[in-house]
Amino acid sequence: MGGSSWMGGAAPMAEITYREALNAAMCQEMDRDDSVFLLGEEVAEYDGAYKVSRGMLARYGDRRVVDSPISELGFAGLCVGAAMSGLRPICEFMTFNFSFLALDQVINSAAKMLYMTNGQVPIPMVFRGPTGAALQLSAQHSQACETYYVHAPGVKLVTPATPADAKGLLAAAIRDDDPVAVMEGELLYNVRGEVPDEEYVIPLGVADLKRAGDDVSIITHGKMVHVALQAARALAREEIEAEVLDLRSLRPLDVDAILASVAKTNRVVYLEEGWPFAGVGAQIVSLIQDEAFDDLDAPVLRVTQADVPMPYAKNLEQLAKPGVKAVVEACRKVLYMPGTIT
Amino acid sequence: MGGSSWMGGAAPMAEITYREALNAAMCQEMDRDDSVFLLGEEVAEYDGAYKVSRGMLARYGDRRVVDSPISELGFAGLCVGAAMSGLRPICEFMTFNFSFLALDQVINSAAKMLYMTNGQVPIPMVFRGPTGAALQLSAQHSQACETYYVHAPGVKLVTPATPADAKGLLAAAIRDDDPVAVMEGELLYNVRGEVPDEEYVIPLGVADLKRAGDDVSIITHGKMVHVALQAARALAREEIEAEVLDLRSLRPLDVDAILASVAKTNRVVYLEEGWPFAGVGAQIVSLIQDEAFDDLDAPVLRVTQADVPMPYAKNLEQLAKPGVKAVVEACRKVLYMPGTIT
Amino acid sequence: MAQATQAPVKNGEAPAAGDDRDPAANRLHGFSREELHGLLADMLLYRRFEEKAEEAYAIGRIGGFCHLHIGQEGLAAGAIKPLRADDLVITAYREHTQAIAKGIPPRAVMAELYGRVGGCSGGRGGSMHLFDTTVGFYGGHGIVGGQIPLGAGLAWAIRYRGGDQVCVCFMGDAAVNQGAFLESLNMSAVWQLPVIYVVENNGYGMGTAFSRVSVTEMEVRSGAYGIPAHTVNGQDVLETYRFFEGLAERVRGGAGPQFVNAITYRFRGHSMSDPVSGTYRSKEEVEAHLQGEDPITILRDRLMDAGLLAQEELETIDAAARAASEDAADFADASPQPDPSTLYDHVYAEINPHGRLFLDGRGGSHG
Amino acid sequence: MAQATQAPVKNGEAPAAGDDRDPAANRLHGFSREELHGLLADMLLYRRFEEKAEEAYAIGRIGGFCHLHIGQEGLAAGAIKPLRADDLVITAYREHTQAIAKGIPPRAVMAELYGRVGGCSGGRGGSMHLFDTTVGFYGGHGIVGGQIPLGAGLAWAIRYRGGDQVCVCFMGDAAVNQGAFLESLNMSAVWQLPVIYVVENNGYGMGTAFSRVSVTEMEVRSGAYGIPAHTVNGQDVLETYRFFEGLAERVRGGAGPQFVNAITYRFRGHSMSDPVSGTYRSKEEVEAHLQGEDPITILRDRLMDAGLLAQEELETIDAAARAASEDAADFADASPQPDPSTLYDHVYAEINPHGRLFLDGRGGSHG
Ligand SMILES: Cc1ncc(C[n+]2csc(CCOP(=O)(O)OP(=O)(O)O)c2C)c(N)n1
Ligand SMILES: Cc1ncc(C[n+]2csc(CCOP(=O)(O)OP(=O)(O)O)c2C)c(N)n1
Ligand SMILES: [Mg+2]
Ligand SMILES: [Mg+2]
Repeated sequence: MGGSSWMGGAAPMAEITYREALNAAMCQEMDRDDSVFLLGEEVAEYDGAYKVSRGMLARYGDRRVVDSPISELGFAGLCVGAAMSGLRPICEFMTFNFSFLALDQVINSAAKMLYMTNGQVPIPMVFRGPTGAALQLSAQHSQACETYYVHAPGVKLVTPATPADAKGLLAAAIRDDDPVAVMEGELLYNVRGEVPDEEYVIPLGVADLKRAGDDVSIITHGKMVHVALQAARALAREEIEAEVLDLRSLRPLDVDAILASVAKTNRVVYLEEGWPFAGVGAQIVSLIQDEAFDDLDAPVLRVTQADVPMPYAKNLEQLAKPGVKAVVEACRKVLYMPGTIT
Repeated sequence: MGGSSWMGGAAPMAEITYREALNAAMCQEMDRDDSVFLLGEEVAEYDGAYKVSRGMLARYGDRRVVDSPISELGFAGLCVGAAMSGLRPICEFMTFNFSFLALDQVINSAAKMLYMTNGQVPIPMVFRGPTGAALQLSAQHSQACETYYVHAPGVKLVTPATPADAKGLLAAAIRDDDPVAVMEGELLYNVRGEVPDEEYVIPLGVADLKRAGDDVSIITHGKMVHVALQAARALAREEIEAEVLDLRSLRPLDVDAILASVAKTNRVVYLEEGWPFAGVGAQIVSLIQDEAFDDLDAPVLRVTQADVPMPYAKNLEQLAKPGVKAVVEACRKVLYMPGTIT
Repeated sequence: MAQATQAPVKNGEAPAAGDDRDPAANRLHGFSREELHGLLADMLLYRRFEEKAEEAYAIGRIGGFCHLHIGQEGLAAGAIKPLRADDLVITAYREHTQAIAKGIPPRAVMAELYGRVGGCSGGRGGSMHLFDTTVGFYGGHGIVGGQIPLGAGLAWAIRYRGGDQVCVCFMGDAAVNQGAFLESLNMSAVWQLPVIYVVENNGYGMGTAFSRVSVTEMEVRSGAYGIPAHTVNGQDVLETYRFFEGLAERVRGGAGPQFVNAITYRFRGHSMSDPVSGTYRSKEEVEAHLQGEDPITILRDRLMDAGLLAQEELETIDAAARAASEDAADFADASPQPDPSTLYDHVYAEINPHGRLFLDGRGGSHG
Repeated sequence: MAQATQAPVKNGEAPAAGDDRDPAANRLHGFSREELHGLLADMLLYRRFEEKAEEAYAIGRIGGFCHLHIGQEGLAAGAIKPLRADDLVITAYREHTQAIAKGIPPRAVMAELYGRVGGCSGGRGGSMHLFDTTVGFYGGHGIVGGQIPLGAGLAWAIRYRGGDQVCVCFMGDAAVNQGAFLESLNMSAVWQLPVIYVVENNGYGMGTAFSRVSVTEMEVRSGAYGIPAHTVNGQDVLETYRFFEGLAERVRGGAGPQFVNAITYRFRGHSMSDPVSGTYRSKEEVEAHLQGEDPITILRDRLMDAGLLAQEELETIDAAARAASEDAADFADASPQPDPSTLYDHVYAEINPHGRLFLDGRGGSHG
């Protein structure tokens, strides 16, 4: 369970929040490498809109922790330019919802640069911030943005679900020589968990089995891991043992872990926060039918946000979001359980 | 095959180019509705970068055919604003590659507006221009953009492959009360075909069987229809009868046509110009496995662009693009034919 | 220290305030006693309404982000009240009072904050997305700068149809650093659109003083596109009203796009989670503005000084404002939540007879 | 008529041309005979190189888009030659001669246009994406305005490391209408970055005269962000050289970001498919520029007038330019196409030991 330590040994742990874990990862990397800096809106004097960078201005000064104007296209592009020159920017989007404004620089500059320069100009940088919905933030502030970052080759994408993963994956993202999007969750920032005190890096591309089970696989990523775990606990009460595979990294994608889970349970539900059409889940279904067709005892079901912009009203928002009930339902359905509503 | 006429009767036809068909659709709609106007870079005095709007400035004047500064975010947003007020803008992107700059207005304004206003503010407009690769235009000018427009609910998307479809679908898109992206192809503009002279509208959401066949279904959209037809002809020489289903409209999606084809051939190849990860094909595979799992005799295979930014060099570009050979190969593979290279 | 604390430079068009008392005629600045009471009543309503919203937020009746306009009411009244009913207003997310000023009933605004069907956006939009096209209020937009091209487009449509309305497009001071600002102002100038861009310059974008993200003053930002710039003291509702009254007429007459730097100050935190002072502005700074720059106090004092307002009149007006706010809250409370069956409504205006629009396997009846 | 035809306003820094002949000392404008011949040779090389590219395009050796700089060579030489080797240049897609000016060998540029491994981007980039970081040339960008924030970022990195290089960021006149322009210039001003933004003002963005998409003159576009504007005659390579020499030193010394409106003219169509004249500019207009505004002719005539260039010297220089261009084309022709096995190289700099990076079922060996 939880983030696996890749540093070996029984490392000393502290229970800290996801927010603090991200902060720890940035500090860890900024301590060891002067070329790492943090730039974004409100990251410095305000300690971050969600306080992720708390104390970092005081610790590193305004050369390395920099408040930007509200100019997403410009500051993302500026960070790409700095990365072209070999620096390692951490570009914070207050939320990824605002990064549509910057998408041209993400895709046309960051993702394609190395290729068009024949390997001369790597872009060793991080785009990070929360993705997806929080509570009642309405349509423009509640969008899961994974598809926009994972479709084009050239960018990597990780989605830590726990504090330990947050520390280890963000650290790995900063060290990686490619542009890596780190998609967090506003609703995760207060989640607490054990995190190694010492230097901690989780290699990109390694999924994590957050719960083992024989009957059905719930494969997921990001904050939906917690929904999946709740669903698994609910299913356990019906004596259905679901395993919860947290992909953690969408690109690189841990195909082996996916296939192993499919081979074990033969039944899969993909759970994600975003919309269905050309979502991450579509890709995972396609991959599974392609490489594990014969392992499947039922079609892979997907649980996603309703295919609507996120409504503000509390009751509609709850309906639109993928929830525990829908996951339980889907698991029962792939198990061809009686009483399943179709 | 080709575009089916929805106007009934044996309409008089002329053989014109895809470019002329688009022009005819715009003129047809501008003649009947003063609220339709065309705005974009070089659309007026220059007759369009690809001459799609040839003669329209002369015909409609500079009130309705308008050259814009190179300000994609701004002019796309201006068109959305004009649509909020009930006009029916046709917003031309010189190519969709440049529309990443405008994506915030497409998604956060155009797609979400109707929902957040509780139905008060429809956005009856069109975003149009070529998508995907032409010849050796390199990474930043050769991207298929469908995924970015189809993921978010609130936008519709059509991809005409023939001159008749170009006329009928663009006309329907202009008349539709929602934002519709019309993705064309630079390499299609010179394609000739029969197009009804008279008023011609093809309803959105109706796929077109461009070729019938019993052995395998090649499902595709946009300019790849022509590659699929070539592959089908090559397969026919081996006595394999492939059918080519042109989705034409990705949203609304003609699920019935897809399922009917799957039920008929039991073997499917999805061909698209873009990248695989969270591509349109991923969605179609997911849909098929979900709704026609038992009809499949083999996993659905996908043929896509190589998962790399488009290289400039002629030989690499050819390798990167999905071609006839790859489609033939994939069809043979889903047919479990001997000699298939895996 | 942000420029909000500078003495605002007055624009030539607005008659100078302070020397225009005409007690004999019962007028101030050309406004009748009735008009003056009306403006005071408007601003008091805005204030009480938002105080009520603040309360409702505290007890969880309102969720999500909620950005109060308290302190900036002079601009809602002063810039919007002089407009014609068929003029258009578009703005950002700090828009409760602007919505009321343009004519959305307080009940419909409050119900929207509550996320109820009685809300002006049916409960789907929330605080940041208030809309009522019947009164010419076009939202309520959450992406900083996102409304600027939309405002240009609304103005485009006016020109296209040959109308004589104007579009007023509000934005915060931080929004002028968005590329959309350049693109929209430039197009507006090239096409001479009937649009007035108004920066509600409260000196801060969240925790960032404008002076930290700009080396120039706000006034020079529009000159690059040849758009005339004006500065107005948004805390003086009478000056502001007269100024916009004149400017709107000039734009109606074909003067082309305009840029207004309206100096104001935010009395609350950026949103409900941001403390009023502490991090990025001192208690003293806020206190000084509360004392000297409250648009409501300023008007009240001037009216009283001029003998145009009695204490009991003030109390009556305020009581009405409080009552209307209570009433709005009661209405909101009583308004039902949206019917769950409407989840898939209004994603598309046109449900095409062919094909599937919703791919989640749930919105089936619609696609 | 675009502003390219206006008499360029000369910037104070550049010594006035025309009255600076010093034949006794064999100097013009302070340049030695050798330096003057060097600049002429540079520009002639650019011209012949692109004429060769034009030929190669016509016979299909070069594909895709190809944007010639012919007519604008004064700016490639004049703005780039005075820079230090470790200064950085970034630009748009009309960049062949800028790449050569910064030090990419003509062979590597031509081979890139041919899409061959010997190209400076290994044949993967093509005409619009020339790169060679060893000489400080950072592309070659195809999205109009896309290089502007990147240029700010390169300058950011210089400042971050405490270096004294400058970054020169070129753009076309049409690019100033991109939002990226506002955002980048503003950030550069706020952070006082060592960057010189140079508009190659050839009067047109494709078929659109600047005057059709701007009501203001180019000079006023940077003032909104407090960035000093300069205008220079890009057809006068000597003036341009001296101007950039001085400006680069001032930026090196901490003068902060600068904006240069460099007046020039494009002698060819926008790209290979666009006719030289006809649609958006008259034959006469182009002819007038060809006659009076050719940077090469201007320099040649001045040198000859001053007795600093003999006819046979000119011929020798030109022959060398032609030979180098031939040589570049021969080299390109002989250079092999990229190895098909490299298709998946350089998508990622770091191939992580875990997980799959390529999802097409083909790039297997890499992921
Ligand atoms: C594009 C974008 N970036 C960031 C945000 C987050 N955000 C919301 S309001 C705000 C500050 C805006 O300040 P200003 O424009 O001055 O308006 P004010 O809040 O002062 O009314 C920010 C950064 C956003 N909503 N959109
Ligand atoms: C964002 C974007 N929009 C449109 C284009 C298509 N396009 C390529 S060059 C060009 C004109 C640019 O003109 P200018 O900036 O003046 O440069 P010049 O070609 O004159 O050197 C256009 C519209 C593009 N490449 N990128
Ligand atoms: Mg502000
Ligand atoms: Mg130009």
